[in-house]
Amino acid sequence: MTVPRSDSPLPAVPSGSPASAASSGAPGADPYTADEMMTVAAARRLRGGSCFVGIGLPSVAANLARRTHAPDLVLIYESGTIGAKPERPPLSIGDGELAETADAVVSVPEIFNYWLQPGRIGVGFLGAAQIDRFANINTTVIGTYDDPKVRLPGAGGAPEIAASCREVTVIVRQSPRTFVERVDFVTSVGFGSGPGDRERLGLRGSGPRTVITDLGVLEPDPVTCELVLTHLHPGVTVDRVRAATGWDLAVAADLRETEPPGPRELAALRALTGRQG
Amino acid sequence: MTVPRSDSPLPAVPSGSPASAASSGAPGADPYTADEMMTVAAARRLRGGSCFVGIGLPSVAANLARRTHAPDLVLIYESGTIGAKPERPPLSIGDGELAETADAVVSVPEIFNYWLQPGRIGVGFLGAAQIDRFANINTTVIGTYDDPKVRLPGAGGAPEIAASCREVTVIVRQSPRTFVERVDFVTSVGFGSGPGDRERLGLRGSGPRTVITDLGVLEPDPVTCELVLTHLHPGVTVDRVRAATGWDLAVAADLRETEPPGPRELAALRALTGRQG
Amino acid sequence: MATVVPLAEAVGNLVRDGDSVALEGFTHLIPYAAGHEIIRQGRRDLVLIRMTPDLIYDQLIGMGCARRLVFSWGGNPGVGSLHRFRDAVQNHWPAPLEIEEHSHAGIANAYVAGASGLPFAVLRGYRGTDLPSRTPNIKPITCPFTGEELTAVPAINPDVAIVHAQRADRHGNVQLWGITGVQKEAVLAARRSLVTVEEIVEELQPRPGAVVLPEWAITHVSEAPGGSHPSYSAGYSVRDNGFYRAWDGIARDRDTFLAWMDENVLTRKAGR
Amino acid sequence: MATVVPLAEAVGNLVRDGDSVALEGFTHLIPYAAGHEIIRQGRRDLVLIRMTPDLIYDQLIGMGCARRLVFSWGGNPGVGSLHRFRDAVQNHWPAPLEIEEHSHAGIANAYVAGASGLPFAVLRGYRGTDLPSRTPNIKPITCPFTGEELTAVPAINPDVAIVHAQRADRHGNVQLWGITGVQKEAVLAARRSLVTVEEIVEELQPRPGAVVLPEWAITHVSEAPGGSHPSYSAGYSVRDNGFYRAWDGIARDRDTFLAWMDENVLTRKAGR
Repeated sequence: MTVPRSDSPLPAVPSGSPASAASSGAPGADPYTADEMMTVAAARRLRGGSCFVGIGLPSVAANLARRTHAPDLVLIYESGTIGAKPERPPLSIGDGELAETADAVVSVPEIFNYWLQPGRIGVGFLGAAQIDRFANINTTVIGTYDDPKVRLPGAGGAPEIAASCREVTVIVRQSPRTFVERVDFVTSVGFGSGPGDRERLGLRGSGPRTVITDLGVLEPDPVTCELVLTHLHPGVTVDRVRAATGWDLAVAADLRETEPPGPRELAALRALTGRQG
Repeated sequence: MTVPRSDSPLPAVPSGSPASAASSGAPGADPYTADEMMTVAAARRLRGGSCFVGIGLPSVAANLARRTHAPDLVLIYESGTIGAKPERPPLSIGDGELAETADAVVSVPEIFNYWLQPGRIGVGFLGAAQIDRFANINTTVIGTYDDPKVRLPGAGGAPEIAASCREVTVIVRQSPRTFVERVDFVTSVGFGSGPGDRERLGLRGSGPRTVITDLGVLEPDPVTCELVLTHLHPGVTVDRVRAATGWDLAVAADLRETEPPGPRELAALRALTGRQG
Repeated sequence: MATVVPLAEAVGNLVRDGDSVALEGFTHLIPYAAGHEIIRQGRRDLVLIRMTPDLIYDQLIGMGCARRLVFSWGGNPGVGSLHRFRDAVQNHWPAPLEIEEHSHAGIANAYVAGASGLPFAVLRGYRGTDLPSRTPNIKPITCPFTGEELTAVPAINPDVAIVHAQRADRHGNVQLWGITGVQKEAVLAARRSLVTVEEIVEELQPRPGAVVLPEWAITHVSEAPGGSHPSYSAGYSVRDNGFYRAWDGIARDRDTFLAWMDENVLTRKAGR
Repeated sequence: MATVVPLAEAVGNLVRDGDSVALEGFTHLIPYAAGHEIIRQGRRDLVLIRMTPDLIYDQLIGMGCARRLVFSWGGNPGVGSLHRFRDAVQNHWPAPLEIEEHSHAGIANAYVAGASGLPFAVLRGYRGTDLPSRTPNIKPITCPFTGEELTAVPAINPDVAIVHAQRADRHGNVQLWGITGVQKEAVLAARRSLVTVEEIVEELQPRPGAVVLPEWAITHVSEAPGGSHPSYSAGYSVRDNGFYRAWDGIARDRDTFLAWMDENVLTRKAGR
């Protein structure tokens, strides 16, 4: 396979290389990795309000947003911390700093019942092991349930985050193993099998609005609910994204290029992750 | 009517008078009121464990028990205070001292759901405006519901206290207006219409075990579930109790006399209520 | 996003004729000042919701603000009856009062359902009592696993919830402690909410037993020092038991009641 | 009525082969010491319940204590997979492991129902996912008021719940703070319970954010300082993120795992 493994970051794309020259512009601008582009692009989508943060990539991006353009963003973790302001993204969703810096710490039943379930929270921010054409997410098993090829961690808070947040942002590295025609297991519902399914199921949030990858940005077509490529990250081609997608990916008529990470964004991100620029 | 009004205490029964000479014994022993006898008799029934305390008479008796023979009695109020140790019985079930002296203070939903409902609490201690042959309690209306003679405060915590505590003690002044053949409104279930009703209704506590009045003590017959007079307070006659009961009251074969309040009990009670001896 | 505004403005913005309004506070932190402001603004046809309607609801009912009362215990705690409530129920004065009557456990769970975005709550409650025959929205529900029959009550989602708390910060984050009752649930269940506070401080300090309501879950915060009198705000005031006892005499008679309200509530408007 | 006893005695009294056992602690206050004692005592056929089975369940599963796992997220938080859990599911080593899989919201509510003496809980959850097709005890339930279809899960009432807390007093009253997770619910839902604590103190001092479990709601309390390592006990220790990362290497290989357990858990028995 030529696609990167989903658990290893892509190599850095140096500024001026064919991959990013078109947009990063200024000579001497910091080189950045595809993961950094992905994280910055995801952070930009968080504009304010409240965000129910999954662990891993979502947590880094949400913390980056709070450090840059969205200082009032309210971070909510399923461990029960509301308004956490960690100095560094936590390794687990229950690190002590989350509780120490939170506006309020509530029990786990309360965070799901009083805060998530009623649709009080603006953005649900999720990762995925597989995602399909209709933005359904699998974090349970690769292969069959009874005899899995890979047993993944499972649902956690994701099914109800995907159901109840007013909208959902997904952040996931793109590859044909990850972007599949149909997920092996629906852990969290995107648009089910298409238009009207969320309403039929009684899911009250509007579902995934944005899927941000290391290659670009996908958004659901407002009519068909199918994911469509709407942005390419600098230096990435449509062919490369289509090769990394397990279905016949539609491309938006007005396909745009993502603004590359600015110096302030990169500095803030690297301060968070501890990576040297 | 010759019976006392249910909201006015009986006059004190002086020691040595026909009403109490038989049992109070020692000349010069403190005189005490019928209400004091009732409260002391009720307190004696609380031996330890936990008690969900209604406001008013139950609260005084429960606090008296904790001051005398049951120092480890855990008092639980519907305001959410667990293990309150008030210096004086509170006027309301939400007085500040309850929270300040409690082992834990929880929300009102929690006190009902996590503590009362599962049957964790030993004794439910209730008052009544009316009580009937099967120890059903009315605190809702006298007369008809739509055009009541007297609109009473209503249910409060009582229906679920009566349903879920492992057993229930009722404290109520006795009169034919209060002890009625059938309550005008079943606010809280005692034994319903008789044996088997609690089980049919799915009520998990064993129901009222003792009804303590200003005249004596009534207990349900283990077979018929009907309240039976088992103790007379000193100086009270069976005829007087029957005259104060709105149904044909059964009397236990081994009817006994209540031990009068001891000096330590009276002193503790008066310290609680602020009454001079 | 909470905005901090004066009490009269907050009540004016939030409470409309015909609204369902829950003023909560379980014997502690009862929002009297806000209730008085509703009376002064002359609201009518309110559906008043409260586990323990006490003097403030006696006042609202006696002043003709309510058409319906949803409650579980309506008395003057430790003293006796609410005479204005009784007069409305028994004699329809000053107006008929519909009542919807529950147990504490029932209303508490209805608020929990409301705060949780669920249409109903399940409890072991009411069974064998006469309440379901008088309160139609108490229904049986069967456990899909055991077949056991339990009780369901519909969620309470008031148009407006009003509670009193000790403190807020300038952003409108609210902190209350002591007996915290059902206030969090009432605020989270409501479409709009007002929290009156003893004081607005620069920063909330963590306190044992404190409940914090973040500002983005609240509509308005208003400073109302002493706003829970004659109930109390732990750390700021003590319960005025004398007033609770005195109310029995004030409220027993219609004219005495009206005179008291005129002198102590209505004509205080200008002073605020 | 809690009794304070040594850890080995508490586990010996409470945990029997075949029991359903919930060790809770949501990333914080995870009762590792108690889990290790279960392993040392050689318990078998346990039904292990836990929202987030992490390293301690990886260890229990890898040592063959479990026949079934009820869970909602089984991973090494921030690191990756639980290799012993995966090996049991994928390869039945050291024994087949039945799994009953939920979402966090589902298990949290199942504990709430268990703590509340209800046979089931209702939530907006699972709908449209493949979980109900694999977990038969997730069922639809219809609101008796609105007709809306929601989801029911049966109550969880473990035979034994085990949690770790910062402090207890000599009577066995327990105090925990920080991220308090689902521990209160697990203890109150269980038939028997054990709380291990960092220290036993003369008197519990009120603390912001603290949950207090009164001694009469607990079976045993055992002192186990450091008993939450490599998770943490706020105020006493910090999370050993290095160990969580190292575990990935230790647990990946069966022999390395067994050697580590032998050296670090089994042979420490005498030392206690």
